[in-house]
Amino acid sequence: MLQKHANLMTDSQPILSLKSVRKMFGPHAAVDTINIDITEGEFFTIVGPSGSGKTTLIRMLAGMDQPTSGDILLRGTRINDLPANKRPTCMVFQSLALFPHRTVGQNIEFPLKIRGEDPAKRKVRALQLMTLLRLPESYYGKNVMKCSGGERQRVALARALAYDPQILFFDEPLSAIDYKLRKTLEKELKDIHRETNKTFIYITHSLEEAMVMSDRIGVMRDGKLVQVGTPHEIYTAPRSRFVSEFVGDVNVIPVTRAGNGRLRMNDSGRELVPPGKAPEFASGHLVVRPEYLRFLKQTSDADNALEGRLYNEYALGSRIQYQVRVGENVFVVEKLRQQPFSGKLDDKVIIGWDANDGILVSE
Amino acid sequence: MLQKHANLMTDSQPILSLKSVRKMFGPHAAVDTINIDITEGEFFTIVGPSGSGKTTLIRMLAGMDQPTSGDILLRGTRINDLPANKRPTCMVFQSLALFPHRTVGQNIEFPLKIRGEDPAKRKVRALQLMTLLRLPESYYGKNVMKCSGGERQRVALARALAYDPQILFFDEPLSAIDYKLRKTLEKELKDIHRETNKTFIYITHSLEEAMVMSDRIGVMRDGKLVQVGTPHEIYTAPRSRFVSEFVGDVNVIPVTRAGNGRLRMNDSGRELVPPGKAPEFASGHLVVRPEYLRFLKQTSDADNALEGRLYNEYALGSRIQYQVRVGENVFVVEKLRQQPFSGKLDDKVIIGWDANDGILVSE
Amino acid sequence: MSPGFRNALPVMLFLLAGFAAPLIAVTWFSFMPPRTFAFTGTPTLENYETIFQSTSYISFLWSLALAALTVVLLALIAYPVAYGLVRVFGKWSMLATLLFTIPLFVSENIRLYGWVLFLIKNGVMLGTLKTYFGIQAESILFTLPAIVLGMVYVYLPFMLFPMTLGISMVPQDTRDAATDLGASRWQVFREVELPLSLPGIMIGCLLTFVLAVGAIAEAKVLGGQQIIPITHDIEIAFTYSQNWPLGAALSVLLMLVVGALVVLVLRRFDLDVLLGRR
Amino acid sequence: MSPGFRNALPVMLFLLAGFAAPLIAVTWFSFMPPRTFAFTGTPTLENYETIFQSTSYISFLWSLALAALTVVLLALIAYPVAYGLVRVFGKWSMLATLLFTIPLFVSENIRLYGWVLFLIKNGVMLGTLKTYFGIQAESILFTLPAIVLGMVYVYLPFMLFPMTLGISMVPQDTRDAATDLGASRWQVFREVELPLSLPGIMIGCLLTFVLAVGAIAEAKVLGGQQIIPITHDIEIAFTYSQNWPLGAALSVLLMLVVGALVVLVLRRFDLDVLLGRR
Repeated sequence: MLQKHANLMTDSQPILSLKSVRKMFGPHAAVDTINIDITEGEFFTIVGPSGSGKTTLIRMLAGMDQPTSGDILLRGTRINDLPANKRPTCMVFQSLALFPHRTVGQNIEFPLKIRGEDPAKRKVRALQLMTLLRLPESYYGKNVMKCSGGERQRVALARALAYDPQILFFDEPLSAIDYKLRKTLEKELKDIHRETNKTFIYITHSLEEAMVMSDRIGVMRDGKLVQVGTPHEIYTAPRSRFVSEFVGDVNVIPVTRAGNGRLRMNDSGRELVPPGKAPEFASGHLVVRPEYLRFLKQTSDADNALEGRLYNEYALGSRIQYQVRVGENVFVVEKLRQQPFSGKLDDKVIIGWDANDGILVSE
Repeated sequence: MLQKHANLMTDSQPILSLKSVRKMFGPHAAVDTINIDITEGEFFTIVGPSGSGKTTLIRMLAGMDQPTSGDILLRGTRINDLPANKRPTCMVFQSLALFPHRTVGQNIEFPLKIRGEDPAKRKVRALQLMTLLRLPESYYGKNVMKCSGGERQRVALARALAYDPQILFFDEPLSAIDYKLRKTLEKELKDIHRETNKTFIYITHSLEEAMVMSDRIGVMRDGKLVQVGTPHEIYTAPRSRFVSEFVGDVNVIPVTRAGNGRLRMNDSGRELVPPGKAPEFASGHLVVRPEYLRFLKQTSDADNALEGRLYNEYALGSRIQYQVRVGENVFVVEKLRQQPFSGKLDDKVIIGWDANDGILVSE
Repeated sequence: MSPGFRNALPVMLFLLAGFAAPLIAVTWFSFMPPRTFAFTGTPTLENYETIFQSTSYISFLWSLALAALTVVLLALIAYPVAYGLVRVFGKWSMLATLLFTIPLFVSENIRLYGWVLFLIKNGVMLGTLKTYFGIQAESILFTLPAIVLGMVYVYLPFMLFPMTLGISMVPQDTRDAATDLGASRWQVFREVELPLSLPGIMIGCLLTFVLAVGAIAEAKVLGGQQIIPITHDIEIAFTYSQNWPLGAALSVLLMLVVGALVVLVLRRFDLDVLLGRR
Repeated sequence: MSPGFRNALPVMLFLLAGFAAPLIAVTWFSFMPPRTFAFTGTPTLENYETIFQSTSYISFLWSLALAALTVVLLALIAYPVAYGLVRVFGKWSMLATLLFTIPLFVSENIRLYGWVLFLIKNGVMLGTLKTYFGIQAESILFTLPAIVLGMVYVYLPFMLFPMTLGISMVPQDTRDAATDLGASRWQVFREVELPLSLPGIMIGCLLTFVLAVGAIAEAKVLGGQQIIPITHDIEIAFTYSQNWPLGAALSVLLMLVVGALVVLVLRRFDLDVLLGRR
């Protein structure tokens, strides 16, 4: 992987620390004992399905909610009780929360007006930010509700930057935007992160989005942070079935540890060769990503092989996925479009993988 | 590619033919002179950005709108003026349009009730369809608004199937559903198409969705059908810049035909080797997909090579994208995660591609 | 005690004091001896006995019958109009809605006097017929039809607006889907449109019924004392005959009758069931 | 001619006939000679001259002043209540709203008589004070404060509902964002909450003003003829003095004054601008 930010490598004090942060709604823990340290200048993304508590978490970080227990430290200072308007942090909302009765300029200048800066200075700063975010200068006097989706996105970000926060929070700001524009804005956001050098904390339910932008990713489930790591770590070394399935299409095989150190498939009893660095456990799941599965000429061509029938194929742009029925189960094999598989539907096929391409998870 | 349906190969009469179908809204042509033949049993998807006229088109096919001119033929019979309730076709709406005051069973039985079938027979058929769509039998008496998003989807499809239509239309039924469930439902829908052997006509703005499910895809733009073909044809041989960009990330290079048969890049004047089967034209675009671009040791390692600086990298699950700045332009290079590129940000790099991996389009 | 409740408490006490006060006063006075003006007398049922022995039940019946007739007529008139506003008129709906709304800005009494001028012998309508067409017709003024006309006229917007809302809440897609599944226009109406717009219709009927039972001006101005609704009896008790406890007792009975009817209808047509919420 | 217009035409004609008829009749009659009952007289401005030479302007001013005072008091009372209903009371809002709604199901006159019984000397309030606490106080009944109390009481829901709607239309996110950008509670209110809820406030004010100008029962029942609003003058002209053309002319003037005010306010506070639509 490329080395992204020199300051990620220094072991200076974290800009934001969460110590056993919990939030109870009645008897239910929406956020359950979370510990993270966020490094200055980092792009940190919290990803999880809806209801996993990520919005509650970010609202506590922004000061719109108070944790039931635990501490939130900003550069070592406890800020649990500091209200949102006193925190040097700012949030871009899912709804964007623009002020519909104001112009683009007035929206961007809002935090400066609140701070009592004089109008001339305010305008200079607003135009600066509009240039940074590629908004034409003529938009300064335009009503914000007349802007397109992508433009509003940029106004919201400019307004947050005008506050000059030490940390910027993002609450799924791209989720309502259509696919093509979202892809463009994801890349723009990463560029802005690079240009401003601020700490970004982003939440989303889309791991695809998280992978594209983040330096580190934290995966949330049922209020708990189940894994934290770089996109590469999350993708190649998921620590649970949940994380592996969240990242993309995977083949999950329930297995039990056999006496000879091998794995036994729970349904067919067939024995499999485990990956080299396998954790100790009695039963769990073997995860094999579709791009590591191959079509074989004969069963001896790979460490592990299974026989089945070709059931379906799906085109995915540069890749093609094949579904193979093995007994009751369906396996997914992914090939590049340049090297497609030439079988016919319902043909008998052999699929296999090298032992070290499998990932063993105990859950 | 696999051979999908034997009946696609016979040259029997098309089940649905559109002959110069036009729909005017005032002076504006929402649907502009469309000609297609849909084969019996086909899964045909019309894909286009919002406002491209695809909803207007499908509403005319379903009988909810009349074309201004042109003919719609069902097995050779003109059905322009046949109202929706007399056509042997049925639509699954984007909103699903379930009857909120009815149970799951009553929703599915609605077309049978309208037809005057007796209650006992209706229930047998409804339960059959619920089994086909993996809805538990206990849902029969459940209020349809208490079902989850995926379940409602299945109820809407079951209701449409209860009508026993010759053609099923789908108006972006998956667009409001979150990513993971959508992926599952896409595959389920393809399975149902296979099991029922009905003709499916699907519209969507997501080419990803279209690629996964369809036998053939028609791409719409500004009311016109700009290209029709299999997913493979659309992906590997787009006929215009619009189609190539719609399919995914691409590198588009504006070029002019030089005297020596080569191509000249409009911005830098550098000469490029054109693909073997290049159409005749004076100026246009050379399209190169990111997975066909390679990092080179030296410029002579490929037919075409460009020098630039590594600008950014994005993780995309099984693949990694690199942005390379060449002069004013940014090129995207895609590599598999198993074989990442080991450069550092801002390094000088050489990228290149083989002449035949480029696609020339005149628009 | 939740903070919501703690904050709501003073407002609710203020409401109970401010809004319940007159109702409590009326109820209390209905048990005072007849023709007294103090609230300190010994409670008695005398006023209620007087009412049950009198012919007041005729006024009650007139009020209820007039209100019921008004609601039925309003439902028949307003449904097609509301349907047109939502489905047919397109951009002309705005103008039509405005035409319905503007008269509401004019005091009800003025509009009723307008009807008197319009309907009276030698007034706008009959005068025109007589002068220009030589037709001599009887005026309907000061008869039952005039009262009903006035009530329908005054309460039409209160039926129309909830109905329009109810009909507009039926999604176009749902109607299209029913047609697409083979339903004829009539089947779409019966199976989808009517059940889904029923909440709006019911609210309109309840609202206009309650308003119409409490109406007094229409009967006074257009009915010319031909018909005495119960509200008129109450007014007389409070003013000319200065028998406040009797007026209070009549008021209590009216509230009980209307309240019972409303509860009955609401239980019969459970709104949640209609809206498909369970 | 669009199909929408073709279908809307009969309904609009019916509306013009049904709804404009009384207004046209009133306008026409206002130009008839005084004390006539036929519409065929020679048009004259005599009624308007009579009004301008009389002291009717006092009634006009009373009506406008009473309505203005009512609107101001209502705005001050209703805003905090509406704010509480939307933002503070949580699940108790439903109950509080119900308490506001129930009295609307009781005829207005009955509720006003209830206030008389409550306020009168030896009535519920003063009687209690005297009997149990030995305090002797003057009744406010039949004075200006009683009329204002009655108007505020009767029209509170009509101010409260649009205001509640207006406040509930301000998104929570927008308020959170303002706070997050450094604004204090007061700045959030002034910069975001108030401008965004202004349409609801304006509609409430207009509605209650128009209703209050047309009010007559409050002054009659609670004011005991101490104050004569213009609606009372009109009623007298139509009934006791049997001078219909004069009543019609007064009505026309009232409609003109109210109409002019409404147009003026609507132009001043362009709703589209307030809503940020342009």
